[in-house]
Amino acid sequence: MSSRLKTTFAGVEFKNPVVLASGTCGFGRELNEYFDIERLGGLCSKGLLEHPHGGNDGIRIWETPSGIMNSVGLENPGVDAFIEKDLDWINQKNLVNIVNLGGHSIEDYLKGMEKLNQVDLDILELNISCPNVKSGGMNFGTKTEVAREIVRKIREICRHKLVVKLSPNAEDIVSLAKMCEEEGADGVSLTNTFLAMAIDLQKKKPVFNNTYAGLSGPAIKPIALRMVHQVSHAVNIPVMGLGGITTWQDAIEFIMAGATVIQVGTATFMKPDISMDIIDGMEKYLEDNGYESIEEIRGII
Amino acid sequence: MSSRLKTTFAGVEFKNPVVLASGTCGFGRELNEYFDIERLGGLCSKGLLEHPHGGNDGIRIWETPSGIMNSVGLENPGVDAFIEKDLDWINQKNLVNIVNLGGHSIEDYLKGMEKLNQVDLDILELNISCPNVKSGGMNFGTKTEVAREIVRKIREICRHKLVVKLSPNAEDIVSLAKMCEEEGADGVSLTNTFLAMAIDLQKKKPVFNNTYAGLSGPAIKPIALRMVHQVSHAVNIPVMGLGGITTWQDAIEFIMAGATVIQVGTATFMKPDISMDIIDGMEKYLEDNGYESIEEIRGII
Amino acid sequence: MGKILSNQKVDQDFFLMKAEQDNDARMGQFYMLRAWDTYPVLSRPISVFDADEKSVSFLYKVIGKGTKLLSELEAGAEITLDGPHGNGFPELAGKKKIALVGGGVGIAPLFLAAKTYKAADPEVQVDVYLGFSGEPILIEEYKAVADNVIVNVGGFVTDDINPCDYDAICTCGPGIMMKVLYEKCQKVGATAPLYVSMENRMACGIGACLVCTCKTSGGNKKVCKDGPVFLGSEVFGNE
Amino acid sequence: MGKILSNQKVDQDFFLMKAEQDNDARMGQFYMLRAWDTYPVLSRPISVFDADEKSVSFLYKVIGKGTKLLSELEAGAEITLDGPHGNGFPELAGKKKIALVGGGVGIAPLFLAAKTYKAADPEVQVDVYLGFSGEPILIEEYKAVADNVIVNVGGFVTDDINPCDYDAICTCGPGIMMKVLYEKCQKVGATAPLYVSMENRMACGIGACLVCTCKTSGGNKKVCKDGPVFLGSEVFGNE
Ligand SMILES: Cc1cc2nc3c(=O)[nH]c(=O)nc-3n(C[C@H](O)[C@H](O)[C@H](O)COP(=O)(O)OP(=O)(O)OC[C@H]3O[C@@H](n4cnc5c(N)ncnc54)[C@H](O)[C@@H]3O)c2cc1C
Ligand SMILES: Cc1cc2nc3c(=O)[nH]c(=O)nc-3n(C[C@H](O)[C@H](O)[C@H](O)COP(=O)(O)OP(=O)(O)OC[C@H]3O[C@@H](n4cnc5c(N)ncnc54)[C@H](O)[C@@H]3O)c2cc1C
Ligand SMILES: Cc1cc2nc3c(=O)[nH]c(=O)nc-3n(C[C@H](O)[C@H](O)[C@H](O)COP(=O)(O)O)c2cc1C
Ligand SMILES: Cc1cc2nc3c(=O)[nH]c(=O)nc-3n(C[C@H](O)[C@H](O)[C@H](O)COP(=O)(O)O)c2cc1C
Ligand code: FES
Ligand code: FES
Repeated sequence: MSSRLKTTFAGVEFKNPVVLASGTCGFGRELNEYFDIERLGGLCSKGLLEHPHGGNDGIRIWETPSGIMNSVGLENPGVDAFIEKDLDWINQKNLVNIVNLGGHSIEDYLKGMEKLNQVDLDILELNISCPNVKSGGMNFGTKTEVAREIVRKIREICRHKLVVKLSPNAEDIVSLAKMCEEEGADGVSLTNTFLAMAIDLQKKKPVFNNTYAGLSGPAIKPIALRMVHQVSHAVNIPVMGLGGITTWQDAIEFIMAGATVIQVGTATFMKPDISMDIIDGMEKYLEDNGYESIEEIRGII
Repeated sequence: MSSRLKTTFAGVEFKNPVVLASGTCGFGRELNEYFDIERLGGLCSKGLLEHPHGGNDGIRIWETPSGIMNSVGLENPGVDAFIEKDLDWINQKNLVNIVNLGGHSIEDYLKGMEKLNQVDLDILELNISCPNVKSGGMNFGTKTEVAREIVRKIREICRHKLVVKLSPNAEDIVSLAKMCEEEGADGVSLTNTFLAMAIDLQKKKPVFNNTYAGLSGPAIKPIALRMVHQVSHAVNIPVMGLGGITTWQDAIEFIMAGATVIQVGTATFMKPDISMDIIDGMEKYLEDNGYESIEEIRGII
Repeated sequence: MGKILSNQKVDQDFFLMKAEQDNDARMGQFYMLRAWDTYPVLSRPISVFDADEKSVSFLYKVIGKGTKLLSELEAGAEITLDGPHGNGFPELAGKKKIALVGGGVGIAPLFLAAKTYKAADPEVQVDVYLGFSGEPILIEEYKAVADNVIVNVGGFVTDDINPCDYDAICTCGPGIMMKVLYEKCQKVGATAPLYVSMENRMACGIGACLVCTCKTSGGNKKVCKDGPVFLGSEVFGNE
Repeated sequence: MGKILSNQKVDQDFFLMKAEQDNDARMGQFYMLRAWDTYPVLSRPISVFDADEKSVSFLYKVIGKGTKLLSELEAGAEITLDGPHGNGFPELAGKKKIALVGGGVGIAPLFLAAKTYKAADPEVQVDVYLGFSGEPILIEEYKAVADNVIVNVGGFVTDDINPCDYDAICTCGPGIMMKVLYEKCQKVGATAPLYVSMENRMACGIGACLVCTCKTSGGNKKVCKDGPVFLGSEVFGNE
């Protein structure tokens, strides 16, 4: 592998701009049995809450045309257990360790943050965009001024690089991103899943206990790409782009639209090591087109 | 065909709740060669502007996973030519004649409306949600208070039943729908297409001259269904639901979620008479499940 | 990737597929199968019906898009076989009488289970209970690997078994059937442990996404990784 | 729906498919082809290569998902053939020398065109110019239906023709090729009308959606309904 894919995001060095998205790769251990996760640029942990949480009841996954809907509801072992069992293992790996933090209330977020302030990690991804929890999550991330409060409070205490993960269900994702910039975030990532609905015709009931759930996968890519383009052109902090990225072509499109780093989520379910194909494809694309660095195509559209 | 599918929408009788969506069926003539369009509940005309308009340059259609993006840009013959050439023909047909009106400015909308006030039609669908025009269109339909102005002005003069077609790109589609109700609209229809982006990797350019275009088709169905569910539960005026409806199952889901009438758009491109399959399937579903009327399942979720 | 050796309709909507595959698959494990590119999005979890060193076979029922696509594959076609995954059925060394109870396509993993239990200990008695709503299938095949095969068509296979006759019971089938069996075991005071094979919907199949979570008395478990086989008491014990 | 009679690889990425179909298709018309359910969304417009009362055939190049799926169909499979659509090439009665100029897969509609012009008037001279970037294909077939077949490989087929030699010219191929030919006709002062067959992207294929619009000197035209064949001057005349 050449150095063509080397990327700097808010001062953090990525050997390549390909990151596994939160919630689709656990804490990396399972996928490490399919491929050496050190080949990745980075990995986002499953969304953590201060306390362990059992997640949602009922069906958690549903297939839609070129997409999936999930309603995991932030099942997670809690920050303490993560620190104890997984953090060192990931930190020892040569890749950017991004830790995704959620919350059911402002206090939740702050307490989780305080604990994570005590340890080493590379980037804190603040998830104010999870549509699958009744309180907290996305509710903090749809209105710019509501979101401002939490971003400000977290920024005040967060000693790590801070990336805010935005919801495509936000009223105005551009204003949300600008707010994050104003409040001192080091970057933003987008998009999380789209709030969507599925009905079980047999049962005449919503498929999901929460009625709504989050849509991801290739179906949403064209909308996510548009949002990444809008946001990248509106802020000066770097953007992690995601939403339906499945091929190296998708990844290059997000980079051309302005993303500095891209994340791969749902596609990992199609092929556990699909991120390796994406990295190889991007490298080859740059080589075939005579680019020395991925910088040369970033944001060219 | 029994009377199970008979539906009343804002006082207008539909023999069945299946309507062809604006822009995907012209003014009905071409499809009438595939099937008797009188079997439809209704038909929405291609979006009209006061004046004829040539529409957008460049590529107008692009395929995405389970969706399509279009950028027709309201190419249309103008209200006068429509009245002269097509209106009588449609009015003579035994189906609900819905005329879709767009505009590049408030004056445009009002002048088009004045002309349409002079003629007979069943429902006026006010399109404040077209993402493919640089001025007007969706720009009127994303912020509730901006949209209020145009809805109020049109309502003041419109002597027809008025349905406002909402954009999924709206900041808050529920508040938008409530505003329409407050302003005296007889119903709302949703959703129009989702603002999205496609990049041509070979050319390193956006596919569409306008950079962004509108996404429709099965890909968006789960999101559109969620919005229809939210809106139907928030307003007392009836809702026309659309977005990716391809099968009778999809149609029944939208009805269960609260839609009174459903519209079929992109699916017609898969099979010109797919709306007939949808009608037959809905009828059979009601029969097999012992429902005397589609009313019995409307909004049950 | 493996090559399909055969893919035959057994009856109605049931198909039996055999694919070339180096494997050490055990009874009760499953593979994530995929014979398409990106549409549909998810791979399909299917249990191991039978396996030897060079091949693995699957008994599956055509339900929707994915299994429909599987059923259209012909011998020679390539298929992605990701697995084997999961814990599989336990070894049950020392048990003398084992019952295997399957409903519908849930009979699939019981074939290799019967074979394995008999191979491990020729003295063990393995009885297989098969419940069908429609035509029964593969009865002769199951007879060849079990001591007794009890078939129920159109009724409740759980009515046919006396749990107290056995030292261990394994079951796979509709959730409701497995639950009824668990309750029957409780009611009659059976001492035999009941092992249930769960069929939660899956995305990754390897323990990375938490969509297949099963709430058990021992906390949340991943069906794909910690399961699919659990003790009935863990799953149905505190409902 | 029609049944596929044959579907053979011609060379490289080119396939020739013949399907059972009652039809009255004319030269230059096209069908919307579909051999899948909902994915991909759109049907594919493909020109009529040849036709008789009971069948129609297509010459197509594998480009992306849709044509890939077409290429995998075997004889006996069902395909949806929606058409024929469009105006087709004009009759050209009275013209004595006709040139048909094709580039790449744009050669497809010229086969039936050559046959039809010869059948309508055995006296007419039909010359076919075929331009290829890779290996030329079907040359013998074209020779069987035309008076002269001029083949260009790797160069510009538009260099080979003298427009002044003809009474009418029909062309189909990449937009840029057709434009160059139009400009050459203008430059050399050819009096022959030039008919160009456009390949705009389509959704409905029947004139209902306006996504295939071609801006012409006579206003907006629907390629699927008013075309695909236009006068070169209408399309390229006022650019
Ligand atoms: C561990 C395990 C082992 C299984 N073993 C077998 C087997 O040996 N033979 C067999 O026929 N079936 C088995 N199943 C069920 C099988 O996975 C589903 O029938 C199949 O996925 C349906 O896919 P589809 O595309 O035909 O249906 P669709 O309804 O189109 O599937 C849509 C989505 O729902 C999921 N899904 C639908 N039904 C089920 C179900 N019953 N269980 C889990 N997911 C479902 C699909 O995987 C897919 O993600 C097993 C399931 C699990 C979890
Ligand atoms: C009137 C007409 C006649 C045609 N006749 C032939 C023919 O005889 N033989 C042949 O090989 N090709 C012909 N084409 C081009 C053919 O339609 C495309 O090559 C084909 O649709 C590509 O589909 P795909 O799925 O392989 O490619 P993809 O790139 O996956 O297609 C994606 C979308 O773009 C459209 N598209 C891609 N390329 C073209 C193109 N060049 N023209 C129009 N739409 C395109 C597809 O229809 C589809 O909607 C014709 C096109 C038109 C409009
Ligand atoms: C099963 C599943 C679980 C997810 N869990 C989280 C999570 O815990 N935190 C988070 O920020 N995003 C979570 N996401 C969202 C993804 O990280 C990603 O933003 C989204 O799926 C869009 O990208 P994709 O289309 O590539 O999957 C989850 C997505 C899926 C499918
Ligand atoms: C080619 C095309 C043209 C359209 N033109 C219009 C239009 O003129 N006015 C309008 O209100 N909506 C227009 N729409 C939007 C559709 O009416 C519909 O709202 C949208 O496509 C979502 O429904 P679907 O997924 O069933 O297609 C158009 C859609 C397409 C695909
Ligand atoms: S399917 Fe992903 S954890 Fe089990
Ligand atoms: S493709 Fe719809 S009008 Fe031509």
